[in-house]
Amino acid sequence: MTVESTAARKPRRSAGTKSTAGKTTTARKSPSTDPQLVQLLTPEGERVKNAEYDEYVAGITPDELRGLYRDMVLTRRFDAEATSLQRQGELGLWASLLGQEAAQIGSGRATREDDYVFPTYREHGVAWCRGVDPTNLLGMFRGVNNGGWDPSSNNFHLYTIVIGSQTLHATGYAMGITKDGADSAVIAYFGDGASSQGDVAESFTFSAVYNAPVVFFCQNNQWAISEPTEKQTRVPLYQRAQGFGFPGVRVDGNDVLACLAVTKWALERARRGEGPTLVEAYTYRMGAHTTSDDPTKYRADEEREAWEAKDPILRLRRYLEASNHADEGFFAELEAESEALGKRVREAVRAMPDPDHFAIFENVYADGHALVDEERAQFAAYQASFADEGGH
Amino acid sequence: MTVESTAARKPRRSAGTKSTAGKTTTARKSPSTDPQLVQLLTPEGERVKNAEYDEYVAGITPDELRGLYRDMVLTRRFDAEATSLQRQGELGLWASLLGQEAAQIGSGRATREDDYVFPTYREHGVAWCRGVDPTNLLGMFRGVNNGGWDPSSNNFHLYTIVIGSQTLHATGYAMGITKDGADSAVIAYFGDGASSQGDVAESFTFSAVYNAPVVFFCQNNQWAISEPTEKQTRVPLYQRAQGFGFPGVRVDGNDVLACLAVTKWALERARRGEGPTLVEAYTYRMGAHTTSDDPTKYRADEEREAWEAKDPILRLRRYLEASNHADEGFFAELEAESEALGKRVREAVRAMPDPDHFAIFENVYADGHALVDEERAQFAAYQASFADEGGH
Amino acid sequence: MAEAVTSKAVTSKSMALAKAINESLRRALESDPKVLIMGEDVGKLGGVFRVTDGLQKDFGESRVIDTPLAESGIVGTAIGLALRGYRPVVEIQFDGFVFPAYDQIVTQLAKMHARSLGKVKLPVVVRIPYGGGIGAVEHHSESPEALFAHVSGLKVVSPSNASDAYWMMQQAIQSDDPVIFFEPKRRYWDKAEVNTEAIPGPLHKAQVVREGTDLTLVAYGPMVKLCQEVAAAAAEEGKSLEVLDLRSISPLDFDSVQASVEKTRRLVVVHEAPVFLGSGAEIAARITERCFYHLEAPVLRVGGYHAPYPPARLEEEYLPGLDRVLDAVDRALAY
Amino acid sequence: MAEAVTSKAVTSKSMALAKAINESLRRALESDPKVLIMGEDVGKLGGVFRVTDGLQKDFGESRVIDTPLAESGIVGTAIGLALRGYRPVVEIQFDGFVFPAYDQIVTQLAKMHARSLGKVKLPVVVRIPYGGGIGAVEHHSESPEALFAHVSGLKVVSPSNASDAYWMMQQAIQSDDPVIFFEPKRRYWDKAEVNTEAIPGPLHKAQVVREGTDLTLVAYGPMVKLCQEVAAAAAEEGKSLEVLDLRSISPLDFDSVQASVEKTRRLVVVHEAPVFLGSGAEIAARITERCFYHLEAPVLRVGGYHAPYPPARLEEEYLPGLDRVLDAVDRALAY
Ligand SMILES: Cc1ncc(C[n+]2csc(CCOP(=O)(O)OP(=O)(O)O)c2C)c(N)n1
Ligand SMILES: Cc1ncc(C[n+]2csc(CCOP(=O)(O)OP(=O)(O)O)c2C)c(N)n1
Ligand SMILES: [Mg+2]
Ligand SMILES: [Mg+2]
Repeated sequence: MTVESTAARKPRRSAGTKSTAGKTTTARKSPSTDPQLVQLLTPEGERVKNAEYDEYVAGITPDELRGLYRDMVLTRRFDAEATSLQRQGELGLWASLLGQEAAQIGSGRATREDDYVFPTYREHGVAWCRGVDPTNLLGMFRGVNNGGWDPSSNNFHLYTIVIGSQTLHATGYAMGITKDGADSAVIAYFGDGASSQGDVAESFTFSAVYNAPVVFFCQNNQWAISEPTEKQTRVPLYQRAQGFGFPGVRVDGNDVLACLAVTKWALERARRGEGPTLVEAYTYRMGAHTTSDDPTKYRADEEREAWEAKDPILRLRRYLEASNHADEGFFAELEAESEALGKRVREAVRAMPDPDHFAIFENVYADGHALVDEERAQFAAYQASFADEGGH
Repeated sequence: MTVESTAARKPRRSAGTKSTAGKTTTARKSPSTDPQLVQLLTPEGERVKNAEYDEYVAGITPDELRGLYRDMVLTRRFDAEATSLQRQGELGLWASLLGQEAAQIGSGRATREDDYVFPTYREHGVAWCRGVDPTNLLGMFRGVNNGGWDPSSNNFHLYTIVIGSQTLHATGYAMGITKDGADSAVIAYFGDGASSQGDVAESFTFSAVYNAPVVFFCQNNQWAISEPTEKQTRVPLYQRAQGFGFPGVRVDGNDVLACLAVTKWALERARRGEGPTLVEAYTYRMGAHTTSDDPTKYRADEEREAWEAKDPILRLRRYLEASNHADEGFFAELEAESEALGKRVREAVRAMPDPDHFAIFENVYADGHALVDEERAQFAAYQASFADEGGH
Repeated sequence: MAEAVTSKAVTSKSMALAKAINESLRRALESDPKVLIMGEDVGKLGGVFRVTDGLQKDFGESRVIDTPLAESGIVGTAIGLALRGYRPVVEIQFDGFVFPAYDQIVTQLAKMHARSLGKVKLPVVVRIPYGGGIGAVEHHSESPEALFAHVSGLKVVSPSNASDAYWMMQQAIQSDDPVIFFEPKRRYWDKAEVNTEAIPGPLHKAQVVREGTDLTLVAYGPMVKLCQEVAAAAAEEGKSLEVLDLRSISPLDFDSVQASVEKTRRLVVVHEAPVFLGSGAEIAARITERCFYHLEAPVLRVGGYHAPYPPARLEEEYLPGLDRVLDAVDRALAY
Repeated sequence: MAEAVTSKAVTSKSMALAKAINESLRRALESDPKVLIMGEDVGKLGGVFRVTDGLQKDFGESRVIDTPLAESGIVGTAIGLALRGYRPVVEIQFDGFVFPAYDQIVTQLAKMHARSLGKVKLPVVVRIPYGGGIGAVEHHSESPEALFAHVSGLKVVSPSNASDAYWMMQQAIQSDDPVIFFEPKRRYWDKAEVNTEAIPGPLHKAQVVREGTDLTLVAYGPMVKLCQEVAAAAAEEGKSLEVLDLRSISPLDFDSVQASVEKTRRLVVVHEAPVFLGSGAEIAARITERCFYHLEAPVLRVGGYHAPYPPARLEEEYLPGLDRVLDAVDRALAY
């Protein structure tokens, strides 16, 4: 019964896990060959037919297709700008969405204005689709606030950092929609790592029992910081839903069309009163977890390289070009627009003022609190004492 | 958008739930006709063949069958005694297992001595199988301790009252077995209500990822206090496992042979390194939730009556009689043994001394704690002051 | 009860504390369609203490909601409902079962208003029957109020009598802040006059429930009644004790405590929760600072020990009782 | 560091605090095959602060375990492993992420020993990098120690320097009680001499880190260094401050605090956690009781405000700093 004798048992699973733990990608199914993966655009930009989901993008116009492309390009540009602003010390941290543009733009564009979105901390592309000014997202990463935009302006909730919590808020919000007799829907984002949190399971239970109109949109980007998805589950995540009594589907998360179609389908189910759906967008976190992270400690370059071939932007560009839906002028104009966005964000961040010191005491309570008032007064007196004496 | 307009939406599910919520049993599938339900003995006591699970009870002897019967009868007798001791004021509370004897004896007898059991607060029958003296179980219900038996004496953990927590302890223990290279297994009990707790989902995740040798044994007794199972799930609970990557099976929880067979199968899977299994024992809580509860507030008598026909003890008795495995003498002797057990429990409870006052300060820490020592000393001085002065 | 300035005999009736909360919830459900009741067994059963008795029958399953057995889920979905404009009143069945919801309460419920720079309001009431003295099994007798009062963004209150229970619940539901509402379960059956028309004083104001001159006893929830008994017993010995019912633990009405202590010059704080880092610690620290030159004796505290709540047959020794409080009173007076 | 009675120069080396914990964990893994390391990203990555760097490589995946992303699961399975005879050291990635595990910690880890009448021992260490000052986003800078110290059955400690970090971790792992081990994350990179052969003093004993006569400063974890700086600054003004490093918050070494206060007659407690119901409240209450006739001034407290930990650009105002502590010192001396 010593620790050394562990090997004697050799459960098949542990062995398997060990060999794939972030070392190679060989054990993983390629998304484009997995029969369970809904795909409408191949990595090469070819449109493939899908009996079930084609109808949800059937009427899409070239203009809308270019719109999706533009969304992805501008989101990536914004994201890159934020990363470089972090390097320059203008932001304390940045969580890049690089590689997940299709999952976010596809699903984000599937939402209706009256729908409500509950993001994690990485849904910059979804925020873009909801019309949130990207510079608003930077406040918390710069450290001037902890969020601070008005969620009700765009029906885009604050970023939630504690993993999984927002799935319950989404479920409650969706229960409220039902009570109101409205036909809006809710979409809750979370990651592959988050799937392990008890809160996420509880949100599955509540939404199923109350038949709440909520779509759980899991971006399986293969990593939770340094842990590969195998540390969270031994079967594909979309299957989790079934045991709670609602459907789950795995979509190619690097295919913006497929993400749009599948999310539309799921949102429409919700509107029709058919309850929750789990969408697993199979994608890849191309960058570090955040700017504080160093992925070379735990994953091989080859993995990233393999996913580069599936780039979400490249694939839509190929399709646009092949189908003559976009010309040189469009791409050039977009390039200019990107630059302008980068510049605007850069300037906006640099101009962002530090918060007033008294902000510490603001908005702790909606109806006030005697202790906060007392401490604010003490703080004011203390601050004033420096004005008088010039401090110690 | 008023609350009244809720009806406008009419999700199909809510409507369905409403009609079955504890009012009638019509909407529920009868366990004996559900094709998914593993059954080896019909309510009428007929042995039915089962290709998958027969082998696990193939060698069972008449003596062992009588043993199962005896276990169930004595457990029920003990349980009834405890209920009446509560009525007499000897216990503060009792959680009766009435109706769940087959689920508990079948699964309990499937365990090996070196296996480890994590119960809820209702596993009196499992405790019996593990050799825990039944009077030991009564201490916490009498209020003289909060458990207090030595779990390692019988590999039977303390009762866990906070719903679902023990499933994680079971998983951790099972992970330890793997590390030790042993081939023991763990069985964790929980209820249909508990299935909603985040901890239970996390235990599914951990056990799957580490391929831990644990059997999750859910006694779906149809009720979590006043809430029917429909308030916890909209699909059968055994299906929950699949989405976590391990098998789930529903067994007739009033059929002791089936419970024995299915649990043996699951424990052997665990021993072979095949990881966790979920067993849902479909049964019924014949009594109140606890002696504090009044089920007439929320469920109809007819439901209980319907389940009486499926009584676990009656069905084994019919089988024993029909197959001539037990004679009058056996039943008479068992009746006498029951009486003796009742008497012994009654006497033991009445003789149970109140704990010493200083027990408050005992075992708070294994290595001691200055504040506890200080408070103990103050308490002693305070107590002593009454001896001196005769108190206020 | 908070200063009832007017009262018509006809609107006042004797009610048990549990019933007063029930009536208060009923009134809230009637007057605001956004109010919801959620929790385990709150619907058909009416709660294990019958506090929500009859409400589902009268307001339907859409307003009075039996939830799955998952406390984090209950609070988490209540937050979502509040974001949608509802005012959920959630029940945690017993004190010891609030901890699975602790993350949602501390990290989300308490902080979302600040996180949104005031844009989001979460008018959620979390009802928790708490405290001991009812001979229950483990986890059914705890007093975790300090674990919530330490957390900014939450308000924490506890009524001691039926009238306060009625009115404080009205005010908690009307508050735009999350309120943790600790109900003294062993007083659920205690009756008092409740005037449902009286205009109550502020939710977070303490109340002198007995005037005295020699020493101040501060308590809240279940211990107020005990302190009144202590004061009565002490009076027989010629000692005049003032009893202050805090009613609110966050914010805590230090002004009222200070005013009383400036008069009596001695203070004993009583609560069921463990003394170490219990709310008495904060009261002692702050009142000592405010009344340093007034205090004739250190602030003494009577409460639970640094040990898990004991089995029922020991709870009488564990809980503050008449003699233990009197002992502290004597010690304080002996300085 | 706890009184190092012997020291050979050869066994002492300068180490950052994070590295000292790393070395201590390594030594524990080497000397006891039952010791396990568990947590999110503790394996291949070596933890987000690199505290477990290299341990999985050297001790394997069976001893150094990357867990699913679920804190309740981490602590809950650690309890199970402890029941099986293991001694898990679990990491919670940041202070603000401990709350999903709060139920398992408070209800199971803390109480199971008592529940079993002493039959079960749970030697589990829960490591939590805590506190602010590193410019992080929300939930990465909290100081929740009072929420654990109030709970009996747990021991709560926090080292302030590399040497203590090394030895206190050894002692925490050897303890048969659950220990919540708060690591002052902003001191992770601070170096100090660590003598890996010194025989340490008791884990729960406070340490005078600077002697003084006019006032006692009590702190632990990240605030000890600040208090030393305060004492140095005050010395320049001719004030002699004694600095006491508590090291342990539960149990709390009141004897050492009392001894110091009986000498200096004035006490200021400093912690990052909010003042209201923070550990300073207990220290103030208890020391006032113990030293009522010695204190020339009320015990003053410097800590966080009753507000959520603010965004990074405000943390300097929120956290106790040199001037704020000096201000409290001046106020205490002015009595
Ligand atoms: C409750 C909690 N535990 C730990 C963390 C620290 N943490 C931040 S992100 C992260 C990984 C999340 O992985 P995943 O859910 O896959 O989302 P991704 O970052 O890949 O988008 C961790 C562990 C946290 N934020 N909250
Ligand atoms: C975390 C938690 N919440 C609430 C309770 C109160 N409670 C005790 S038993 C129970 C119902 C449990 O139902 P189930 O899991 O089906 O088990 P059963 O009682 O039917 O055996 C509830 C809600 C608890 N013990 N723990
Ligand atoms: Mg991920
Ligand atoms: Mg049940």
